[in-house]
Amino acid sequence: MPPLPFTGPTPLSWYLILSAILFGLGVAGFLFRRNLITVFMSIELMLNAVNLSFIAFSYKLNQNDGHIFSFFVMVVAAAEAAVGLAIILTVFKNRQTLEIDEVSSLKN
Amino acid sequence: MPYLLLATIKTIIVVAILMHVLAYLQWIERKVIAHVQLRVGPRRVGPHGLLQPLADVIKLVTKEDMLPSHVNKVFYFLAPFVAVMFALIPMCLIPFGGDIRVFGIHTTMQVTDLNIGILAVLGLSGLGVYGVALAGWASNNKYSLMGGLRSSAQMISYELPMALSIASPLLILNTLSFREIVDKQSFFYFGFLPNWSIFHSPFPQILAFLIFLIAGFAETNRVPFDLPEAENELVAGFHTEYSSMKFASFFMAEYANMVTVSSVATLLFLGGWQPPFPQQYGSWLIPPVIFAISGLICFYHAANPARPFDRYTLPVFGVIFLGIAGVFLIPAVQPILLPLFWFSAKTGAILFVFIWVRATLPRFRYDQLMRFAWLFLFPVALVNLFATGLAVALTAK
Amino acid sequence: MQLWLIPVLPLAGFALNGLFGRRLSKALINAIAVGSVFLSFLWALKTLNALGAFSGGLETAYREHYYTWIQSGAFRIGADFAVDRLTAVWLMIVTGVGFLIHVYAVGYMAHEGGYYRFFAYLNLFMFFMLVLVLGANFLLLFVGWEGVGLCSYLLIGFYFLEKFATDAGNKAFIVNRIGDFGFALAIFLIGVHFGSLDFATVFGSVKSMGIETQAGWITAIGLLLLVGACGKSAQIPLYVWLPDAMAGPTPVSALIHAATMVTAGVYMVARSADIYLHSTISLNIVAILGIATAFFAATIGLAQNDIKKVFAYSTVSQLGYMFVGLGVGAFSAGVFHVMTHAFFKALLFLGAGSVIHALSGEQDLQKMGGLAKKIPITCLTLFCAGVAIAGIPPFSGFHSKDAILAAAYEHSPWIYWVGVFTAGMTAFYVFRALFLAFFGEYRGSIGQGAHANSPSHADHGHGHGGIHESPAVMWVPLVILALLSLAGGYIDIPQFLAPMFGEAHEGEPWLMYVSVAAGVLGIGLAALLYLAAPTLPEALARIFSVAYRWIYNKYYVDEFYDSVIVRPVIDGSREVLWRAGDVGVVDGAVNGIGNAARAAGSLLRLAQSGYIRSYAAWVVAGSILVIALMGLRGGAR
Amino acid sequence: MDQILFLIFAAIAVICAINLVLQTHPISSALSLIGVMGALAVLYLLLGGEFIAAAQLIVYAGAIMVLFVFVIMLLNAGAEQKVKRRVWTRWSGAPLLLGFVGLMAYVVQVLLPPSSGIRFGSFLQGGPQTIGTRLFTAYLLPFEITSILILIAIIGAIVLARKEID
Repeated sequence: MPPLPFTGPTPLSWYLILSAILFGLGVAGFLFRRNLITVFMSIELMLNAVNLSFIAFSYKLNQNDGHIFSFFVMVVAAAEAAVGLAIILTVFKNRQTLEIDEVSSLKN
Repeated sequence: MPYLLLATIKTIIVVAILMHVLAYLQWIERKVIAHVQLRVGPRRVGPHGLLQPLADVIKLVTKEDMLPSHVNKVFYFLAPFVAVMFALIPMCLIPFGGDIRVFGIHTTMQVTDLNIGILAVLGLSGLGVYGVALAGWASNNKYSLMGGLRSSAQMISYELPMALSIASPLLILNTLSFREIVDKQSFFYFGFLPNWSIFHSPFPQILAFLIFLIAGFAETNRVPFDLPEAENELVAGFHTEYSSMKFASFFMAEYANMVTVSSVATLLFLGGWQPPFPQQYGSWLIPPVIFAISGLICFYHAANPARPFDRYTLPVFGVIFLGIAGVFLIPAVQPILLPLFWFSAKTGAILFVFIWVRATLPRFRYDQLMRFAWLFLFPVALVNLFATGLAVALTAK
Repeated sequence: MQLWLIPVLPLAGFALNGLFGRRLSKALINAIAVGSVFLSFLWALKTLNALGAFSGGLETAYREHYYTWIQSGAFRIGADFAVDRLTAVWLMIVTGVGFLIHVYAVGYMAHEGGYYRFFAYLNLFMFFMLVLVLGANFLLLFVGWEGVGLCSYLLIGFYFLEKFATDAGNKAFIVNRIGDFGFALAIFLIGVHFGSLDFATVFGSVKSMGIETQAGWITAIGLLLLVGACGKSAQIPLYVWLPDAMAGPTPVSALIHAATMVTAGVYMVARSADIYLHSTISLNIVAILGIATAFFAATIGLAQNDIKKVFAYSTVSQLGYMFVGLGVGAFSAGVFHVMTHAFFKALLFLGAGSVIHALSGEQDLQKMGGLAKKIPITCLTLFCAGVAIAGIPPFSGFHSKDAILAAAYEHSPWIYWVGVFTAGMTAFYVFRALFLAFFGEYRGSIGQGAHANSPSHADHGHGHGGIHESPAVMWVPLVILALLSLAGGYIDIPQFLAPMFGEAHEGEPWLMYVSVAAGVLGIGLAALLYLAAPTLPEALARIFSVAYRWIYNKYYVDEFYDSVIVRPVIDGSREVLWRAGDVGVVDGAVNGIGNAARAAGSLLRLAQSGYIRSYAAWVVAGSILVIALMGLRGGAR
Repeated sequence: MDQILFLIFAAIAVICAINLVLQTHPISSALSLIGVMGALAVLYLLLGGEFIAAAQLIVYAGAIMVLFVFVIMLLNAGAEQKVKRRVWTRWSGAPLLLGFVGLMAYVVQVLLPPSSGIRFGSFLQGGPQTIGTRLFTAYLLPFEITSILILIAIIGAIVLARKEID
């Protein structure tokens, strides 16, 4: 009798591909959204995707360094969120907008 | 797959009990507050208003569910669910007793035992804020928004002292699994003094316990920290626009959070289901005695009733209590019932404190609240943590 | 024996004056400067006495090793000092005469700016000069050599506000570079061929080669050393810097450009006597150069009107004499002449300085005259120097010059005859100068305009017009030097140096008579022309106008060098190096790079839309590319 | 069982992520992101990362996202207004994304050496104890540096967000 579908272990590549998909979606969000906060959240999404592959690899290599790395990623993300949101607040205070394309003083 | 089956059964039991607990918690609250304020409280529906919760449920369910036109539909509907969900999920991590053997099946009185249980509870209950925030924001109403903002700020602020106050007993017990936490508090100094965390060597955690309780009050938006629903300034805060079942679910979430916090406090600081003094000193006799006495009291009042109706109701309760007392004397069920009794006794005590405080204390002003969190509670918790860590480090072998 | 104290004392003086002199009082500066030199003089005396230099001792060199300076494989150079009789002579000259000149300078420079600077330089010079003569190997010699060159440059350009002073300094320095270049090459050759620079080792191995060895490279070494000597000791063709060096203060001219530094070349050649003895060719060249220099310098000296210039050319010619002595193999005679010359030439310069001082800066003989009564002591001492240099027996110049000429006659008579003629000219122009200065009636105009060409005394302290005798601090050294130049001839240097250069043998008496006759003749002629018939010189000058103009303009040698060497070099460096090389290549490259960068930037700016998301899009594109490469190329495996 | 759970929560994560990208209103995106994070927490649990799962819930979902929501509510920023995009930008996005993901998948398949799959509970080093031990021994210096970083971030945030008193 053939084994039931979806029994048995999950291939590692599934996790990695999932991480790739999430990362790609994060990139897409970064590129297509024009709201500063959404862009920022897309970055967080990318970080999460990377964390996932960290954890998956650390399972593969049977050592928990990957967990520690992703822990550090989280911490850094927290710091980044604090500062970034403060910056967003300031930008909003000064320009009354969150449109990322209107924050283009860097041009020329 | 026995695991799944077992888990389902346990979940059903827990949910069933929890629902009634929540419903009657509200009845108890009203009664207690009433007595504190020298009133009688609900007594029309059923004897001593014992059916009041049922009536409330019927009222809330049948009430018209009005949907304001200006709200953001999705989140308006989503918010109550989020609130209730994150209030109830932690319940499945809380153990009510030790290992038991029912019909030859060896299991634990707990839906699931994560070895990061307490962290999970912390995280999940932390997510409860979204319900409040979303409700406040989706209601598209400045009072609600204010309520939501306040509650989210308040919850974030009080997360820290709470986490720190949890961390210090964990330093002593060095485990994150509730079961082990309780087991570590199972023995007695000098044979009779329980080594619950609040008495635990090397550094009693009474301070941490108090901080945890205060932070718990804030986390559950209870008086004196119920700014999000401060009637006098914000109408009803984040659930101004909610009615009927949604309103009920917020209510339920609040009480569920209370229960969660109380149980965590019990497990972490008060030794969970461990009796306050050893079996051989007859701790197992306490529950039947209590129930028996209450039963006798019922019969006494039935003999000379204060109200005419009591003549018929109280004997029933007396019989019930005596029956319970009798059940507690059956050795076969003692390992199941005694832990349950102690656990619910301690949790109930803490819940009573909740209600008591609500009945007595006034409400903080918002800036006072924040200042209290950051400038008093946080530093104290930090100092306590340092002291504990120092003590542990010094007494480490 | 602590030889190191001898040079280190002046060095200390230099350090003190140079660092703190600005804040010190003049008295203190004098004490430091003169005192340090005097102490080193005493210490040198004590050392030499202890070594028995004055009691027939010091047959072989006494040396002290302080530390190893350079060590590379077997080739090691130590910081060693050594004293032998040759060094002893120079020690006495340098410290003794140097001390006297320091004392003199105290008076002479009394009213000068940069007082402490002057004495600091002077002490520094003493230090290097002593290192030069004390050094026990060619490298230390070279160190001293360069050091004295530096000090001479600093001191010639002491009035650095005056264009001609700085020019003269540059000229001296650059011309000396040419000589030093040869010297350095010689040192390299020595190092290559002897594997050491130590005098003892080198000369030992040279001696061991036997007299008949005529190895080409020994000649090469000799000639290269000679180039260096020509530079330092102002021999043809490198003598041109010395006359201009008179732009410096007179004590400098006396100390550096008459008594000590310019004789360093002689010292070096005498020191390397063994090398030259193994290469008759270079020895002959030394002799011929010497005599030629002596002759030409003397002829130029005939027609100079600046008193210091006259003495400068006479210095050149006397140096030529010394080289003749060396060249004909009479090293001891050459060294002897160095000593006597140090006495009387220093005296001449100091006297000239005294005259200039008296005339508050006047240097032109045509504007002097009749000073004998005004400044008797100077006059007297100067005439002592005159008879000494003219070779009138029994004065010092007579002995040394006679020894040289005798040796020259044995070597090759024509050198002798030229030498005699030169001696006559020497006597003539020296006494011409003296007569013009001290006799006849005063032609100058003290008070107005006299300061025109007197930078050295532009801010002269005592502005009153009167011509006055110099203070005692100036004339006492004059007197001492006068006594020395009269009696110095009886210090039998050849006898003293016999252990090193062998016995000096007497020539026939008639040679002596001839040279003395030449001297007397010269003096007589001078007396005739400038005392008896003061108008005659102009007539002669008119008759022999061509020759006169040639001589007066120093044979246009400076102009010749200027047009043949200096101009091409300057123009070449300006046109080729600066215009083409610097501006064209270097600047062009730099600016070109800058422009390229800017152009590239303006290109890249097109990509700078200012929209964050477009930047992100670029990043994504790049990462996709990388990942694609990884995948297609099998990645980092 | 493993695969089923993985597929369920992977599906949740992907759907939430797509929602994050498609929603025009920041708060919807924020909630979708929270959904992604929850799903990822479960996946971490499947991978044996108990501590990381809890940290994910507490730090990300419980703190960072609360901050986001808080800021969104504070600024009360509305949805992005639609802008007329150029045609190729409108229609090239999805294909490009698909190409990108497909490429990554291909690369993963190419580069990954074949290995035994992932079973729940067979990775035992994800517990708080082991991670804590590593964190405070091998990774002590990075840990301290990170704490300093956090401190700096806090101060920076305060400085940036304070309202100028004038």
